[in-house]
Amino acid sequence: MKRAILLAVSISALLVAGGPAAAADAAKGIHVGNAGSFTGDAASPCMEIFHSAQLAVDEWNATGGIQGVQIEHIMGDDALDPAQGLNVAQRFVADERMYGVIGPPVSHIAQATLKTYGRAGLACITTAASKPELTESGFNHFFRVNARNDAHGYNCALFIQDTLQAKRVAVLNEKVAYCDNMATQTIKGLKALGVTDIFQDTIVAGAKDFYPVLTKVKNFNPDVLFFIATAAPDQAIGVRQARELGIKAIFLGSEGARDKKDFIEAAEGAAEGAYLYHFSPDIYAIDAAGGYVSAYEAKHGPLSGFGPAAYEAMNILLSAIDAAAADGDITRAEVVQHLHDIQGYSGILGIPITFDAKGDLEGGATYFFQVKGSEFVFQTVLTGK
Amino acid sequence: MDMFLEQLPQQLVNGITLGGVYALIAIGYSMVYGILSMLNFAHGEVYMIGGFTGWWVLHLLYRENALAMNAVAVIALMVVFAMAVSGILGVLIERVAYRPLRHAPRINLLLSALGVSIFLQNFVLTFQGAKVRSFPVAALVPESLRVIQLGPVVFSFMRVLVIVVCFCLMAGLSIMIKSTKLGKAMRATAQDVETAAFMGVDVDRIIMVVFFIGSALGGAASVLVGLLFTQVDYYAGFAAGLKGFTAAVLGGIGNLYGAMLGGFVLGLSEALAVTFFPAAYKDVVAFVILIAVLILRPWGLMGEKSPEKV
Amino acid sequence: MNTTALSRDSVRHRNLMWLIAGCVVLAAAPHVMPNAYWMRIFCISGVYVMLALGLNVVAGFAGLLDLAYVAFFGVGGYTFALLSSEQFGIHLPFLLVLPAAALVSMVCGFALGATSVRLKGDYLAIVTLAFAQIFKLLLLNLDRPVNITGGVNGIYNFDMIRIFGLKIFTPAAYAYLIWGAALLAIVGSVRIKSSRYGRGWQAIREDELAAAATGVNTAWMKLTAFAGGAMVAGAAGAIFASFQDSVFPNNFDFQQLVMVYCMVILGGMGNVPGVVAGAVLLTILPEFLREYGAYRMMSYGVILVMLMVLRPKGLLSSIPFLQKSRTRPDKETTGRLQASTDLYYRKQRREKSTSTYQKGDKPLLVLEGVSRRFGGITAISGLDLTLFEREILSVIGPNGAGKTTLFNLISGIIPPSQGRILLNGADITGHRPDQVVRAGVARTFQNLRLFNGMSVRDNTRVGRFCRTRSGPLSILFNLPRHRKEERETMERTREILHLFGARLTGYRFDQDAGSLSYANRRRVEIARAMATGAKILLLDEPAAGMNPQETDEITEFILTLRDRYGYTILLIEHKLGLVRTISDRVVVLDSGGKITEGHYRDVAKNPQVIEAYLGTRHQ
Amino acid sequence: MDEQPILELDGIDVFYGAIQVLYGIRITLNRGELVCLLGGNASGKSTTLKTILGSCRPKSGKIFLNGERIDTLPTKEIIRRGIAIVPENRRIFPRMSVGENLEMGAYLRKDRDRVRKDRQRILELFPRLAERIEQPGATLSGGEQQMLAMARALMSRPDVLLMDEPSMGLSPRLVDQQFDLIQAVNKQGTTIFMVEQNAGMALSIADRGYVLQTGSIVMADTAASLLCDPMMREAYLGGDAACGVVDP
Repeated sequence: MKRAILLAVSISALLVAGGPAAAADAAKGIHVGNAGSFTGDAASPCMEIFHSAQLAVDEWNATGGIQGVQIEHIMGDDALDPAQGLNVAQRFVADERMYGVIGPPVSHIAQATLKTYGRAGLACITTAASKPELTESGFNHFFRVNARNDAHGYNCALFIQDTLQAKRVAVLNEKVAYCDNMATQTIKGLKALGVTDIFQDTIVAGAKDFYPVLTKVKNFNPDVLFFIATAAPDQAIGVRQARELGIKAIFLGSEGARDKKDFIEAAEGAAEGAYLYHFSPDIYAIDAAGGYVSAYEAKHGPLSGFGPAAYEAMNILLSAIDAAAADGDITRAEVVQHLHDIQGYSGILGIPITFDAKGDLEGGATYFFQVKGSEFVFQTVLTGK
Repeated sequence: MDMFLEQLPQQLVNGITLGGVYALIAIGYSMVYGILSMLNFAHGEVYMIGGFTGWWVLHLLYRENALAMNAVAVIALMVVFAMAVSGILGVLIERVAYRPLRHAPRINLLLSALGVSIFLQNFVLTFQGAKVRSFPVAALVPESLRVIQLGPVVFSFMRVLVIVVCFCLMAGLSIMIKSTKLGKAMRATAQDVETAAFMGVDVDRIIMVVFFIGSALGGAASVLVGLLFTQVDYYAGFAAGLKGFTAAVLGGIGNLYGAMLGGFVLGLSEALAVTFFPAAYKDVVAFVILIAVLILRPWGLMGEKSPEKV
Repeated sequence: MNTTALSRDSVRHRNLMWLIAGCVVLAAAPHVMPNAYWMRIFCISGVYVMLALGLNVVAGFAGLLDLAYVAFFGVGGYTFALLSSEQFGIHLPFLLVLPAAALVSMVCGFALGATSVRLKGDYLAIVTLAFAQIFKLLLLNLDRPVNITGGVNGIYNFDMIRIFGLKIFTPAAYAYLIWGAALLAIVGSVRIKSSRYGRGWQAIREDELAAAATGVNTAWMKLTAFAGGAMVAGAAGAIFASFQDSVFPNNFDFQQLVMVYCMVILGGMGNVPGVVAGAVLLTILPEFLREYGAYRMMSYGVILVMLMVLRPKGLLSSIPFLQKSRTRPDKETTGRLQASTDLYYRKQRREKSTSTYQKGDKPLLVLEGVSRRFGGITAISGLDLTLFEREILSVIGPNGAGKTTLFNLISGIIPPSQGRILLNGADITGHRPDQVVRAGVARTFQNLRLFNGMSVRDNTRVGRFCRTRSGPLSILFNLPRHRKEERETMERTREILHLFGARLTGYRFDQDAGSLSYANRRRVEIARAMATGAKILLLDEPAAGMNPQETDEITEFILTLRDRYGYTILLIEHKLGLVRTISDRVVVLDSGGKITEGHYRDVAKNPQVIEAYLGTRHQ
Repeated sequence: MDEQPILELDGIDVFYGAIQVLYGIRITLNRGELVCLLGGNASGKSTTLKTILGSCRPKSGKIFLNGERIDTLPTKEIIRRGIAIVPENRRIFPRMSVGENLEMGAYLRKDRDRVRKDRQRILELFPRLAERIEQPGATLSGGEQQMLAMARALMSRPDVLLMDEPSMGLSPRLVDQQFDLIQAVNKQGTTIFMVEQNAGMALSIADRGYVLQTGSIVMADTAASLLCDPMMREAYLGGDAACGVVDP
């Protein structure tokens, strides 16, 4: 018995002590949280978000932190479970030195925790949650550096109808909030634009065999296949298997596909000519992002699409905290206010960032790329309307 | 209806080839169940780690530009390493997490297996990252071989390979279990551990061997499936495990032919479900079939009914 | 008698003290929480206590490996969500929605139980897992074409809970609501565990077939376990949904299920205080590890394996007051096992005389042309058999003659392929084992099938199951009817066990049946059969594995059963001494048919019997 | 006969956890003998057999087979050195054929030719088994299963054959048959150590007997003397057995 307890305790202790973010003395310090699903199904993009935000924090700390105080970046893992997301939220809210949070990146967890953060007035900057309702609830603490689904959806519909000249469209989406809502909004947009020959079905992420559903798509014989999945690997399989089956339609991928290694390389040629949309310009083409990209890739391997926004969001958050700290003390309300005050912040995303009254990214532009060789070549940018 | 009929031939092919994948995973499950009558929940993770091993081998060869080697040799090398690593891991798991529980209630064994599964999954997540690893298969198998068009039907070389390997394995294993001394010792141990020990069978060793073989099969399956779907990631074990073990149970767990049959039934039912329903319901159909089969034949399609001795 | 009555009072007293202490602590807790975060953890742990206690009913008490359990949590949550939000514009009051959620969940539990009642062990686990997966997929996909569940977006923004005008929206109010419900679950668990239901479930967990043969309606009891667990989960789900103010499919994931199982296992299956402690512990512990992502999950895995390997009965099973006492005075004081019989035991030499009692002429149990085939093999063919009132009839025959099959047919474990079985003139062909027991025929087993993890007293009390009626409600509210039945059960149990003298009473009363000597286990099995109130006992090799002296003793006891208590006895036995001594008649079976029947003297001379069974030395 | 004993247990103590179940057991078997170990339930009879086979480990004491110490060897090695067992309730492998069951008996033997010869010889001894060589064990009748268990044990050419409760659950005729068989095998030179509850029957064919009581040997004598011992008759022989005459 004693042996068991001892063992359990010592293992927990070991894990606590040896964990990646071993807690420093918390007596003094500025805390910023990172709420996300770092274990479970969505761990891959979330870890990229965490590492990128950590890079930003490290850079700030290296230059003396904020007012000479080091910043501590705290992971709050919800394991993709909204109830645990609330535990994280309450914990961050209860932490008196917590002045801002990056995330949650998953829409339904952002939804579940919205009120908790909102009531406490703790600023949250999400980098991926794009469900429109999140900024429509009357709270002013919630910001996003990514565009909303409804803007993207309409832009994609426009791209499909206008640029790609499609009459028949197949939409396949993964059954998670982001992708599902994206599909809904796009179809809404397509219908508004007069495209009515639409086939829609779902894929299961991680299933790796899309032959059955793609056979259905082939049978429908669309002009464009809009393939909406969170992660690049699933899209690589999608485009590859679509080509294997002999589907001739133009392949339009979603944000997550902007990943050279996991999409272009992984598809081994099948992705050639495929299109995809993204909320920001090509990260590799932006000079300002060079430092970040090389720092990240040196440490954690190739980037997919989720990291840059997190790096940017953390920098924005820290500069807001910095501004709030100018008068000697920081309050959460000040941080929120300073975030609203930001005008045309120019970081690594290549777009000036300004939040509107609701906290949404002003503009809501959608960038379209085409795969040529091993590069994503910028095609056009659509801003709705 | 025409629409359905048109895609039917392709969907049947899809179903059979997907079934081959499930069958391949199910065989490993069934092996272990046959001897210890336990659901090895960790099998999915062993499978996943086998896939990673295969990927590393390929990756290293790729980096050393050794891919000029014969593709068959490369695949063989991947399979061998994956089998070795998975096999050893299986033996290790048995030793640490199952052997001390051999006389404990079933539920304890089940939960211990679950614990192993959670640990391994997050172990890989920590040390390998959440990133999906892609297999550069184009360098191994030329495009012309990879995709074969036969009338209205498309299938790929790897899919055929999976099915062929599946049948070979099943034949080989059946012969091994039926006729070799080791196989007989395995059966004896499965039927009566204590008596088998009294015949001079080293029961611990036999169980170890079974775990090795079962896990190694998982590793081999993982490499083949990795080459087929071109990817492996730390979460692959869960999905594969769930389907593999559904297939094994459907066919009658502990029975190798059953595992194969179960795999094909599951694969076909999924493909046909996608044909007639929204794709999101394919798993619903698969599980409904499982439930229906078990309610009508609680011992699975080909499993042996073992009436309770009164 | 007096001392036990006293101790029962003191137990009740102690329980009440615990309850009051618990209430005080819980009432004070919300006011001493350091911040909203810990308040939330406090509330969530209450939800998990409920969840774990519900699972404890299914998996702990009844031993059913229900992997769909978390789906019932979801059913409760979504029922609340649909009846208390804008989703369909339905805004029912909480006091209506909570029971509705529990009820819907219970009905689902019933349905699940009904489909899988035939399945056991791993297969049950798999089918329920499949149900859980289907449930999750439906939650995810029932947003098209008609939006019911909200799909991946879930349902959110619920009505505020009002209980009699009292608004529940502060964390403290939730804490009271949640822990109030959890407290009800705890009290309910404790009560039901020590009731006929609790014992029935435990019997099923220990040995389903034996439970059925002891008069427990196993199918129904399994259903009630599923439904009961589901009901608690449903209620927990509704409260949880309101507390979270939203529901999403991810709330009801497989990981959640694993977590709840860990709580139950950690506390020790079936151990109510342990499970409560396990739930609280496992809610708090992970909070300290939340910053460590994958390391947290890794340590989970390791701890789970270590727990199973090192403390298979639960971490808390070694804390004394949570543990059932398992002392064996005879072992502990001397350090060595005492034999069940003493070598120099002076047995009462019984005069060699047949019973003065003559059997009655009234046929009690009649088999008419009963046959049973298994596949192509006929185990029993066209057997006619009559058992007269207060008769001792022995069935003998070579191995594989169909003797045990005969018992299985009479006791309803397998139905006959042909023929009729009449009890007191009433047709009982095809009745379930528990119905047969209630009609008045109880049995023992050749290979001993006791509920090994239960005490001698509880083993016997399970026998009373079929003679008691209290439903879950009268148990939960401890109504007079239930109290009266419990008292009667206890008295009858005591009476029966006292028939066996010191062998089954005294300290052995509370000893686990599994720790008794072989002969004593045989005795407990007979006691259990007697407790069912049956008038006909089927004894399958009652003297197997007993030495001559014990055999004499059991022989005598069987005679007493008839002579003094008027039992009618059908027995299978290989020990010819016993058969010869006590049988009024003997029936000889061979290959499923009757060779002959009659008095032992005559039967033993029958050449066919000698050829098939006795061999030449025994004529 | 100052020959060294074939099997010797020298002061064996066995514990299950903290509970001692065997106390200084001393048993010797000489070559060719048929010795029985009598005792009630839970007296430690099966534990004694398990200890000889190495599936229980003695805390103190030694076991010698042909003069070689075996109590530290794994089960497999003990069996290789010449011990075989007919387990309680026969325990044949139900889903293996009769032939395979026999093969399992010879599992450790490497001398294939002689195994084949032994198999021939044993099948001649049990013609019923030869007829059913392809049938799964579960389909055999009680008597045939009993033969198979015996034949399986003999396939390893044991020096010492252990028998655990050979009469348990058998009808009187089969019990007779069983004991005849045991006697026959013993006559052919196999040393037999038999654990049995049916004291009368066992002593009627045995050379010597030991009586085990709560883990200690309380009596050890020739079968004939045990049969006439008053205490023995009182406790184990049902009292009314005539001295020297068997009554089960």
